[in-house]
Amino acid sequence: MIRVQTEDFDVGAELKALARNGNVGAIVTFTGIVREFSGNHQLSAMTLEHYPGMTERQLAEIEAEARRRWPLDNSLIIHRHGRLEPGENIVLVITTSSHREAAFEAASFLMDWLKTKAPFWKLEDSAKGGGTWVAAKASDDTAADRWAASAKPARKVAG
Amino acid sequence: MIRVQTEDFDVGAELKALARNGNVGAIVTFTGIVREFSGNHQLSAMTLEHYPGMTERQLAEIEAEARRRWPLDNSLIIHRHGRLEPGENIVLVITTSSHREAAFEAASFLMDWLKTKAPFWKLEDSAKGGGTWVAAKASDDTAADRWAASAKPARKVAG
Amino acid sequence: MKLVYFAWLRERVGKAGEQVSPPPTVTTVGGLLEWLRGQGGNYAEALKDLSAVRVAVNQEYAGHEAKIGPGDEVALFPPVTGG
Amino acid sequence: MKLVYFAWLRERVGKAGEQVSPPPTVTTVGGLLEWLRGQGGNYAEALKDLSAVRVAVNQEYAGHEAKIGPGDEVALFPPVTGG
Repeated sequence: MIRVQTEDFDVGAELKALARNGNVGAIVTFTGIVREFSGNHQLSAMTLEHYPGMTERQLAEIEAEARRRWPLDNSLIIHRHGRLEPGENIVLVITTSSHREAAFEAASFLMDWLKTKAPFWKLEDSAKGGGTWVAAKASDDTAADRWAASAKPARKVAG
Repeated sequence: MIRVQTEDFDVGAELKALARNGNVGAIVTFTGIVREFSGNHQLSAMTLEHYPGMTERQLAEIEAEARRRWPLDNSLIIHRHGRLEPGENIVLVITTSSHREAAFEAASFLMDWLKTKAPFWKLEDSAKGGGTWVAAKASDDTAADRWAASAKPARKVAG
Repeated sequence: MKLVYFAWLRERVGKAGEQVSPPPTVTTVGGLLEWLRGQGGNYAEALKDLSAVRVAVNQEYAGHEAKIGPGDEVALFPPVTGG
Repeated sequence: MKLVYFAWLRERVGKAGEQVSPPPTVTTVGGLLEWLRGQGGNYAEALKDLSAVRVAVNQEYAGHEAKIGPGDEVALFPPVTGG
Protein backbone atom coordinates (compact mmCIF):
# COMPACT_ATOMS: atom_id res chain seq x y z
CA MET A 1 0.00 0.00 0.00
CA ILE A 2 1.11 3.55 -0.64
CA ARG A 3 -0.06 6.89 0.72
CA VAL A 4 1.02 10.42 -0.19
CA GLN A 5 -0.21 12.97 2.32
CA THR A 6 0.48 16.22 4.13
CA GLU A 7 -0.65 14.87 7.54
CA ASP A 8 1.71 13.22 9.99
CA PHE A 9 1.65 9.45 10.53
CA ASP A 10 2.02 7.33 13.66
CA VAL A 11 4.33 4.36 13.24
CA GLY A 12 2.76 2.39 16.10
CA ALA A 13 -0.75 2.90 14.73
CA GLU A 14 0.35 1.92 11.22
CA LEU A 15 1.99 -1.24 12.57
CA LYS A 16 -1.18 -2.19 14.43
CA ALA A 17 -3.37 -1.50 11.37
CA LEU A 18 -1.19 -3.51 8.98
CA ALA A 19 -2.72 -6.86 8.02
CA ARG A 20 -0.35 -9.77 8.53
CA ASN A 21 -0.73 -13.50 8.20
CA GLY A 22 0.33 -16.12 10.75
CA ASN A 23 3.66 -16.78 9.12
CA VAL A 24 5.07 -13.29 9.51
CA GLY A 25 8.21 -13.62 11.61
CA ALA A 26 9.84 -10.29 10.83
CA ILE A 27 8.64 -6.69 10.58
CA VAL A 28 11.00 -3.88 9.63
CA THR A 29 10.08 -0.20 9.75
CA PHE A 30 12.07 2.74 8.46
CA THR A 31 11.13 6.29 9.46
CA GLY A 32 12.80 9.27 7.81
CA ILE A 33 12.83 12.49 9.81
CA VAL A 34 13.71 16.14 9.10
CA ARG A 35 17.08 16.91 10.69
CA GLU A 36 17.91 20.16 12.45
CA PHE A 37 21.07 20.68 10.47
CA SER A 38 21.80 20.34 6.79
CA GLY A 39 25.57 20.37 6.56
CA ASN A 40 26.42 23.37 8.74
CA HIS A 41 23.15 25.19 8.24
CA GLN A 42 20.45 25.13 10.87
CA LEU A 43 17.05 24.55 9.28
CA SER A 44 13.90 26.29 10.32
CA ALA A 45 11.79 24.09 8.05
CA MET A 46 11.68 22.42 4.68
CA THR A 47 9.02 22.20 2.01
CA LEU A 48 8.56 19.03 0.02
CA GLU A 49 7.22 19.58 -3.47
CA HIS A 50 6.01 16.61 -5.50
CA TYR A 51 4.43 15.68 -8.81
CA PRO A 52 0.89 14.53 -8.02
CA GLY A 53 -0.03 11.49 -10.05
CA MET A 54 3.49 10.54 -11.02
CA THR A 55 4.41 10.22 -7.33
CA GLU A 56 1.71 7.64 -6.66
CA ARG A 57 2.57 5.81 -9.86
CA GLN A 58 6.30 5.66 -9.03
CA LEU A 59 5.73 4.55 -5.44
CA ALA A 60 3.37 1.81 -6.62
CA GLU A 61 5.96 0.62 -9.15
CA ILE A 62 8.74 0.62 -6.57
CA GLU A 63 6.58 -1.33 -4.12
CA ALA A 64 5.62 -3.85 -6.82
CA GLU A 65 9.29 -4.32 -7.68
CA ALA A 66 10.15 -5.04 -4.02
CA ARG A 67 7.37 -7.62 -3.88
CA ARG A 68 8.68 -9.29 -7.02
CA ARG A 69 12.18 -9.50 -5.54
CA TRP A 70 11.45 -10.57 -1.96
CA PRO A 71 8.86 -12.89 -0.38
CA LEU A 72 6.98 -10.13 1.44
CA ASP A 73 3.72 -10.68 3.25
CA ASN A 74 2.82 -6.99 3.19
CA SER A 75 4.36 -3.57 2.70
CA LEU A 76 3.50 0.07 3.24
CA ILE A 77 5.00 3.32 2.00
CA ILE A 78 3.80 6.68 3.35
CA HIS A 79 5.46 9.86 2.06
CA ARG A 80 4.52 13.34 3.27
CA HIS A 81 4.71 16.58 1.29
CA GLY A 82 4.29 20.25 2.17
CA ARG A 83 6.00 22.16 4.98
CA LEU A 84 7.85 20.10 7.60
CA GLU A 85 9.85 21.25 10.61
CA PRO A 86 12.93 19.61 12.13
CA GLY A 87 11.98 16.46 14.03
CA GLU A 88 8.90 15.84 11.90
CA ASN A 89 8.34 12.59 10.04
CA ILE A 90 8.91 12.60 6.26
CA VAL A 91 8.59 9.00 5.14
CA LEU A 92 7.63 5.59 6.51
CA VAL A 93 8.37 2.20 5.01
CA ILE A 94 7.14 -1.04 6.58
CA THR A 95 7.85 -4.58 5.32
CA THR A 96 6.59 -7.86 6.77
CA SER A 97 7.92 -11.29 5.86
CA SER A 98 8.58 -14.79 7.17
CA HIS A 99 12.28 -14.04 6.94
CA ARG A 100 14.19 -11.24 8.57
CA GLU A 101 16.65 -10.88 5.70
CA ALA A 102 13.82 -10.32 3.20
CA ALA A 103 12.18 -7.72 5.45
CA PHE A 104 15.47 -5.86 6.02
CA GLU A 105 16.61 -5.92 2.39
CA ALA A 106 13.22 -4.98 0.97
CA ALA A 107 12.89 -2.00 3.34
CA SER A 108 16.39 -0.82 2.45
CA PHE A 109 15.66 -1.29 -1.27
CA LEU A 110 12.38 0.65 -1.00
CA MET A 111 14.19 3.59 0.60
CA ASP A 112 17.05 3.56 -1.92
CA TRP A 113 14.75 3.46 -4.93
CA LEU A 114 12.30 5.94 -3.45
CA LYS A 115 15.17 8.40 -2.87
CA THR A 116 16.25 8.23 -6.52
CA LYS A 117 12.94 7.66 -8.37
CA ALA A 118 9.99 9.17 -6.51
CA PRO A 119 9.36 12.74 -7.77
CA PHE A 120 9.83 14.75 -4.58
CA TRP A 121 12.03 17.83 -4.15
CA LYS A 122 13.18 19.36 -0.88
CA LEU A 123 13.42 23.11 -0.43
CA GLU A 124 15.25 23.96 2.77
CA ASP A 125 14.42 27.16 4.62
CA SER A 126 17.50 28.38 6.43
CA ALA A 127 17.08 29.71 9.97
CA LYS A 128 18.85 32.82 8.59
CA GLY A 129 16.22 33.22 5.87
CA GLY A 130 16.20 32.15 2.24
CA GLY A 131 15.51 28.80 0.63
CA THR A 132 17.80 26.29 -1.02
CA TRP A 133 16.84 23.36 -3.20
CA VAL A 134 18.57 20.26 -1.90
CA ALA A 135 20.97 18.77 -4.45
CA ALA A 136 20.71 15.08 -5.29
CA LYS A 137 23.46 13.03 -3.69
CA ALA A 138 25.82 10.80 -5.65
CA SER A 139 25.80 8.46 -2.63
CA ASP A 140 22.05 7.94 -3.12
CA ASP A 141 22.63 6.93 -6.73
CA THR A 142 25.33 4.51 -5.60
CA ALA A 143 22.99 3.04 -2.99
CA ALA A 144 20.23 2.61 -5.57
CA ASP A 145 22.61 1.11 -8.12
CA ARG A 146 23.56 -1.79 -5.88
CA TRP A 147 20.04 -3.19 -6.42
CA ALA A 148 20.10 -2.70 -10.18
CA ALA A 149 22.42 -5.58 -11.01
CA SER A 150 20.56 -8.31 -9.14
CA ALA A 151 16.91 -8.84 -9.92
CA LYS A 152 17.10 -12.09 -7.97
CA PRO A 153 15.99 -12.44 -4.36
CA ALA A 154 18.81 -12.23 -1.86
CA ARG A 155 20.13 -15.08 0.20
CA LYS A 156 17.46 -16.18 2.59
CA VAL A 157 18.04 -16.19 6.32
CA ALA A 158 15.29 -17.81 8.30
CA GLY A 159 13.05 -16.06 10.82
CA MET B 1 19.61 0.13 26.17
CA ILE B 2 18.69 -3.48 26.67
CA ARG B 3 15.76 -5.19 28.37
CA VAL B 4 15.08 -8.87 28.99
CA GLN B 5 11.52 -9.51 30.07
CA THR B 6 8.54 -11.86 29.96
CA GLU B 7 6.02 -9.05 29.29
CA ASP B 8 5.05 -7.96 25.81
CA PHE B 9 6.31 -4.67 24.36
CA ASP B 10 4.64 -2.03 22.19
CA VAL B 11 6.76 -0.83 19.28
CA GLY B 12 4.95 2.50 18.97
CA ALA B 13 5.32 3.24 22.68
CA GLU B 14 9.02 2.30 22.60
CA LEU B 15 9.58 4.58 19.61
CA LYS B 16 7.88 7.46 21.39
CA ALA B 17 9.85 6.87 24.60
CA LEU B 18 13.22 6.66 22.85
CA ALA B 19 15.37 9.76 23.35
CA ARG B 20 16.68 11.20 20.11
CA ASN B 21 18.63 14.30 19.24
CA GLY B 22 17.81 16.82 16.53
CA ASN B 23 20.08 15.24 13.98
CA VAL B 24 18.36 11.88 13.82
CA GLY B 25 17.22 11.44 10.24
CA ALA B 26 16.60 7.69 10.25
CA ILE B 27 14.95 5.24 12.63
CA VAL B 28 14.85 1.52 11.90
CA THR B 29 12.88 -1.01 13.92
CA PHE B 30 12.96 -4.78 13.68
CA THR B 31 10.27 -6.86 15.37
CA GLY B 32 10.60 -10.65 15.54
CA ILE B 33 7.35 -12.59 15.93
CA VAL B 34 6.43 -16.22 16.69
CA ARG B 35 5.25 -17.86 13.47
CA GLU B 36 2.34 -20.29 13.26
CA PHE B 37 4.34 -22.86 11.40
CA SER B 38 7.82 -24.21 11.93
CA GLY B 39 8.62 -26.06 8.74
CA ASN B 40 5.46 -28.15 8.29
CA HIS B 41 4.52 -28.29 11.96
CA GLN B 42 1.83 -26.06 13.35
CA LEU B 43 2.92 -24.56 16.65
CA SER B 44 0.68 -24.15 19.64
CA ALA B 45 3.33 -22.16 21.52
CA MET B 46 7.05 -21.91 22.19
CA THR B 47 9.02 -21.43 25.36
CA LEU B 48 12.14 -19.32 25.35
CA GLU B 49 14.71 -20.35 27.94
CA HIS B 50 17.64 -18.06 28.64
CA TYR B 51 20.71 -17.72 30.85
CA PRO B 52 19.96 -14.87 33.27
CA GLY B 53 23.00 -12.67 33.73
CA MET B 54 24.85 -13.86 30.66
CA THR B 55 21.94 -12.76 28.46
CA GLU B 56 22.12 -9.17 29.68
CA ARG B 57 25.90 -9.20 29.40
CA GLN B 58 25.86 -10.52 25.82
CA LEU B 59 23.14 -8.12 24.67
CA ALA B 60 25.06 -5.19 26.17
CA GLU B 61 28.25 -6.31 24.40
CA ILE B 62 26.46 -6.71 21.08
CA GLU B 63 24.89 -3.28 21.43
CA ALA B 64 28.25 -1.72 22.34
CA GLU B 65 29.84 -3.33 19.28
CA ALA B 66 27.12 -1.89 17.00
CA ARG B 67 27.74 1.57 18.45
CA ARG B 68 31.48 1.21 17.84
CA ARG B 69 30.88 0.26 14.22
CA TRP B 70 28.13 2.72 13.22
CA PRO B 71 27.40 6.35 14.12
CA LEU B 72 24.23 5.63 16.08
CA ASP B 73 22.38 8.21 18.09
CA ASN B 74 20.56 5.61 20.18
CA SER B 75 19.64 1.94 20.19
CA LEU B 76 17.33 -0.42 22.04
CA ILE B 77 17.14 -4.20 22.29
CA ILE B 78 14.20 -5.90 24.02
CA HIS B 79 14.11 -9.71 24.15
CA ARG B 80 11.31 -11.68 25.74
CA HIS B 81 11.55 -15.10 27.40
CA GLY B 82 9.00 -17.58 28.74
CA ARG B 83 5.96 -18.97 26.94
CA LEU B 84 4.93 -17.25 23.70
CA GLU B 85 2.10 -18.07 21.30
CA PRO B 86 2.05 -17.64 17.51
CA GLY B 87 1.71 -13.97 16.58
CA GLU B 88 3.35 -12.78 19.80
CA ASN B 89 6.39 -10.50 19.79
CA ILE B 90 9.76 -12.08 20.62
CA VAL B 91 12.35 -9.39 20.03
CA LEU B 92 12.60 -5.69 19.21
CA VAL B 93 15.60 -3.81 17.91
CA ILE B 94 15.56 -0.05 17.30
CA THR B 95 18.40 2.05 15.90
CA THR B 96 18.47 5.82 15.34
CA SER B 97 21.08 7.67 13.31
CA SER B 98 21.68 10.67 11.06
CA HIS B 99 22.14 8.25 8.19
CA ARG B 100 19.73 5.65 6.92
CA GLU B 101 22.46 3.21 5.92
CA ALA B 102 23.90 3.21 9.46
CA ALA B 103 20.47 2.65 11.00
CA PHE B 104 19.65 -0.21 8.59
CA GLU B 105 23.01 -1.94 8.85
CA ALA B 106 23.27 -1.64 12.63
CA ALA B 107 19.76 -3.08 13.10
CA SER B 108 20.57 -5.96 10.78
CA PHE B 109 23.89 -6.55 12.55
CA LEU B 110 22.22 -6.51 15.99
CA MET B 111 19.75 -9.19 14.89
CA ASP B 112 22.43 -11.36 13.26
CA TRP B 113 24.71 -11.26 16.30
CA LEU B 114 21.86 -11.61 18.76
CA LYS B 115 20.69 -14.76 16.92
CA THR B 116 24.12 -16.38 17.19
CA LYS B 117 25.45 -15.02 20.51
CA ALA B 118 22.63 -14.22 22.96
CA PRO B 119 21.96 -17.28 25.19
CA PHE B 120 18.33 -18.03 24.35
CA TRP B 121 16.90 -21.41 23.37
CA LYS B 122 13.53 -22.05 21.76
CA LEU B 123 11.44 -25.07 22.71
CA GLU B 124 8.56 -25.50 20.29
CA ASP B 125 5.33 -27.08 21.47
CA SER B 126 3.70 -28.88 18.58
CA ALA B 127 -0.08 -28.54 18.18
CA LYS B 128 -0.03 -32.38 18.19
CA GLY B 129 1.72 -32.44 21.58
CA GLY B 130 5.38 -32.80 22.50
CA GLY B 131 8.21 -30.29 22.52
CA THR B 132 11.19 -29.90 20.21
CA TRP B 133 14.28 -27.82 20.81
CA VAL B 134 14.88 -25.65 17.75
CA ALA B 135 18.19 -26.44 16.05
CA ALA B 136 20.59 -23.61 15.30
CA LYS B 137 20.61 -22.65 11.62
CA ALA B 138 23.75 -22.64 9.48
CA SER B 139 22.21 -19.67 7.62
CA ASP B 140 22.25 -17.67 10.87
CA ASP B 141 25.96 -18.37 11.28
CA THR B 142 26.55 -17.27 7.70
CA ALA B 143 24.57 -14.08 8.29
CA ALA B 144 26.56 -13.34 11.46
CA ASP B 145 29.87 -14.12 9.77
CA ARG B 146 29.45 -11.42 7.14
CA TRP B 147 29.98 -8.84 9.92
CA ALA B 148 33.03 -10.56 11.35
CA ALA B 149 35.47 -9.59 8.61
CA SER B 150 34.81 -5.85 8.64
CA ALA B 151 35.12 -3.98 11.92
CA LYS B 152 34.92 -0.76 9.93
CA PRO B 153 31.73 1.25 9.50
CA ALA B 154 29.97 0.66 6.20
CA ARG B 155 29.74 3.08 3.34
CA LYS B 156 27.74 6.10 4.43
CA VAL B 157 24.60 7.15 2.64
CA ALA B 158 23.20 10.44 3.78
CA GLY B 159 19.82 10.97 5.43
CA MET C 1 1.28 19.50 -25.56
CA LYS C 2 1.22 20.15 -21.83
CA LEU C 3 4.49 21.03 -20.12
CA VAL C 4 4.90 20.98 -16.32
CA TYR C 5 7.91 22.14 -14.29
CA PHE C 6 9.02 21.36 -10.75
CA ALA C 7 11.42 22.66 -8.10
CA TRP C 8 14.11 25.04 -9.34
CA LEU C 9 13.16 24.39 -12.97
CA ARG C 10 9.69 25.72 -12.19
CA GLU C 11 11.24 28.76 -10.50
CA ARG C 12 13.65 29.48 -13.36
CA VAL C 13 11.06 29.06 -16.08
CA GLY C 14 8.76 31.23 -13.99
CA LYS C 15 5.61 29.09 -14.21
CA ALA C 16 4.37 25.68 -13.06
CA GLY C 17 3.17 24.60 -16.49
CA GLU C 18 1.90 25.71 -19.89
CA GLN C 19 0.43 24.53 -23.17
CA VAL C 20 2.95 24.61 -26.04
CA SER C 21 2.74 23.82 -29.75
CA PRO C 22 6.20 23.01 -31.03
CA PRO C 23 6.64 22.62 -34.80
CA PRO C 24 5.93 19.16 -36.30
CA THR C 25 9.67 18.54 -36.61
CA VAL C 26 9.82 18.20 -32.82
CA THR C 27 9.04 14.49 -32.27
CA THR C 28 11.31 13.47 -29.36
CA VAL C 29 12.14 14.62 -25.83
CA GLY C 30 15.59 15.72 -27.04
CA GLY C 31 14.03 17.72 -29.87
CA LEU C 32 11.61 19.39 -27.44
CA LEU C 33 14.43 20.38 -25.06
CA GLU C 34 16.42 21.92 -27.92
CA TRP C 35 13.36 23.78 -29.22
CA LEU C 36 12.49 25.10 -25.72
CA ARG C 37 16.06 26.22 -25.17
CA GLY C 38 15.83 28.05 -28.49
CA GLN C 39 12.98 30.15 -27.05
CA GLY C 40 15.72 32.02 -25.13
CA GLY C 41 15.29 34.00 -21.90
CA ASN C 42 14.13 31.94 -18.94
CA TYR C 43 14.06 28.74 -21.00
CA ALA C 44 17.67 29.05 -22.14
CA GLU C 45 18.69 29.79 -18.56
CA ALA C 46 16.66 26.95 -16.99
CA LEU C 47 17.86 24.40 -19.56
CA LYS C 48 21.48 25.45 -19.95
CA ASP C 49 22.74 22.28 -18.23
CA LEU C 50 20.68 19.39 -19.57
CA SER C 51 22.57 16.92 -17.36
CA ALA C 52 20.62 18.42 -14.45
CA VAL C 53 17.24 17.99 -16.14
CA ARG C 54 15.07 14.89 -15.82
CA VAL C 55 12.07 14.27 -18.07
CA ALA C 56 8.85 12.33 -17.64
CA VAL C 57 6.37 11.75 -20.45
CA ASN C 58 2.85 11.03 -19.23
CA GLN C 59 4.25 10.57 -15.71
CA GLU C 60 6.87 7.97 -16.63
CA TYR C 61 10.60 8.70 -16.85
CA ALA C 62 11.73 9.15 -20.44
CA GLY C 63 15.08 9.47 -22.20
CA HIS C 64 15.96 12.05 -24.85
CA GLU C 65 15.12 9.59 -27.61
CA ALA C 66 11.53 9.05 -26.39
CA LYS C 67 8.77 9.98 -28.86
CA ILE C 68 6.32 12.72 -27.94
CA GLY C 69 3.16 14.05 -29.53
CA PRO C 70 0.55 16.81 -29.15
CA GLY C 71 -1.57 15.05 -26.47
CA ASP C 72 1.32 14.28 -24.12
CA GLU C 73 2.10 15.65 -20.67
CA VAL C 74 5.83 16.31 -20.51
CA ALA C 75 7.42 17.14 -17.14
CA LEU C 76 10.84 18.74 -16.66
CA PHE C 77 12.47 18.67 -13.24
CA PRO C 78 15.79 18.36 -11.41
CA PRO C 79 17.01 15.02 -9.97
CA VAL C 80 14.64 14.01 -7.18
CA THR C 81 15.49 14.49 -3.48
CA GLY C 82 12.67 12.91 -1.49
CA GLY C 83 12.80 10.21 1.16
CA MET D 1 33.00 -25.13 40.79
CA LYS D 2 29.44 -24.34 39.76
CA LEU D 3 28.08 -25.98 36.63
CA VAL D 4 24.88 -24.83 34.93
CA TYR D 5 23.07 -26.49 32.02
CA PHE D 6 20.53 -25.16 29.55
CA ALA D 7 18.00 -26.43 27.00
CA TRP D 8 18.41 -30.08 25.92
CA LEU D 9 21.73 -30.32 27.78
CA ARG D 10 19.83 -29.53 30.98
CA GLU D 11 17.22 -32.14 30.11
CA ARG D 12 19.78 -34.82 29.27
CA VAL D 13 21.93 -34.22 32.34
CA GLY D 14 18.72 -34.17 34.36
CA LYS D 15 19.39 -31.06 36.41
CA ALA D 16 19.76 -27.29 35.91
CA GLY D 17 23.05 -27.04 37.77
CA GLU D 18 25.29 -28.49 40.45
CA GLN D 19 28.45 -27.97 42.44
CA VAL D 20 31.32 -30.22 41.30
CA SER D 21 34.89 -30.74 42.51
CA PRO D 22 36.95 -32.13 39.65
CA PRO D 23 40.48 -33.31 40.46
CA PRO D 24 43.29 -30.68 40.39
CA THR D 25 44.46 -32.05 37.01
CA VAL D 26 41.33 -30.52 35.44
CA THR D 27 42.45 -26.96 34.62
CA THR D 28 40.75 -26.20 31.28
CA VAL D 29 37.28 -26.31 29.73
CA GLY D 30 38.40 -29.22 27.54
CA GLY D 31 39.66 -31.10 30.60
CA LEU D 32 36.39 -30.48 32.43
CA LEU D 33 34.32 -31.80 29.51
CA GLU D 34 36.43 -34.98 29.32
CA TRP D 35 36.20 -35.50 33.08
CA LEU D 36 32.40 -34.97 33.06
CA ARG D 37 31.99 -37.36 30.17
CA GLY D 38 33.98 -39.90 32.18
CA GLN D 39 31.29 -39.79 34.87
CA GLY D 40 29.21 -41.90 32.49
CA GLY D 41 25.42 -42.21 32.42
CA ASN D 42 23.59 -38.97 31.66
CA TYR D 43 26.85 -37.04 31.34
CA ALA D 44 28.30 -39.37 28.70
CA GLU D 45 25.00 -39.23 26.81
CA ALA D 46 24.61 -35.44 27.05
CA LEU D 47 28.22 -34.79 26.01
CA LYS D 48 28.67 -37.47 23.37
CA ASP D 49 28.84 -34.88 20.55
CA LEU D 50 31.01 -32.01 21.80
CA SER D 51 30.56 -30.13 18.51
CA ALA D 52 27.00 -29.44 19.72
CA VAL D 53 28.13 -28.10 23.10
CA ARG D 54 28.92 -24.43 23.78
CA VAL D 55 30.66 -23.31 26.95
CA ALA D 56 30.66 -20.08 28.93
CA VAL D 57 32.98 -19.41 31.87
CA ASN D 58 31.66 -16.78 34.25
CA GLN D 59 29.04 -15.86 31.64
CA GLU D 60 31.47 -15.27 28.76
CA TYR D 61 31.94 -17.68 25.85
CA ALA D 62 35.06 -19.82 26.30
CA GLY D 63 36.98 -22.26 24.10
CA HIS D 64 38.24 -25.69 25.18
CA GLU D 65 41.66 -24.23 25.99
CA ALA D 66 40.26 -21.67 28.49
CA LYS D 67 41.52 -21.99 32.09
CA ILE D 68 39.04 -22.76 34.84
CA GLY D 69 39.29 -22.91 38.64
CA PRO D 70 37.24 -23.80 41.71
CA GLY D 71 35.39 -20.47 42.01
CA ASP D 72 34.18 -20.38 38.42
CA GLU D 73 30.66 -20.67 37.01
CA VAL D 74 30.83 -22.90 33.95
CA ALA D 75 27.77 -23.16 31.68
CA LEU D 76 27.18 -25.89 29.11
CA PHE D 77 24.50 -25.43 26.48
CA PRO D 78 23.58 -26.10 22.82
CA PRO D 79 24.08 -23.47 20.11
CA VAL D 80 21.72 -20.58 20.82
CA THR D 81 18.44 -20.08 18.95
CA GLY D 82 16.99 -16.79 20.17
CA GLY D 83 15.95 -13.74 18.20
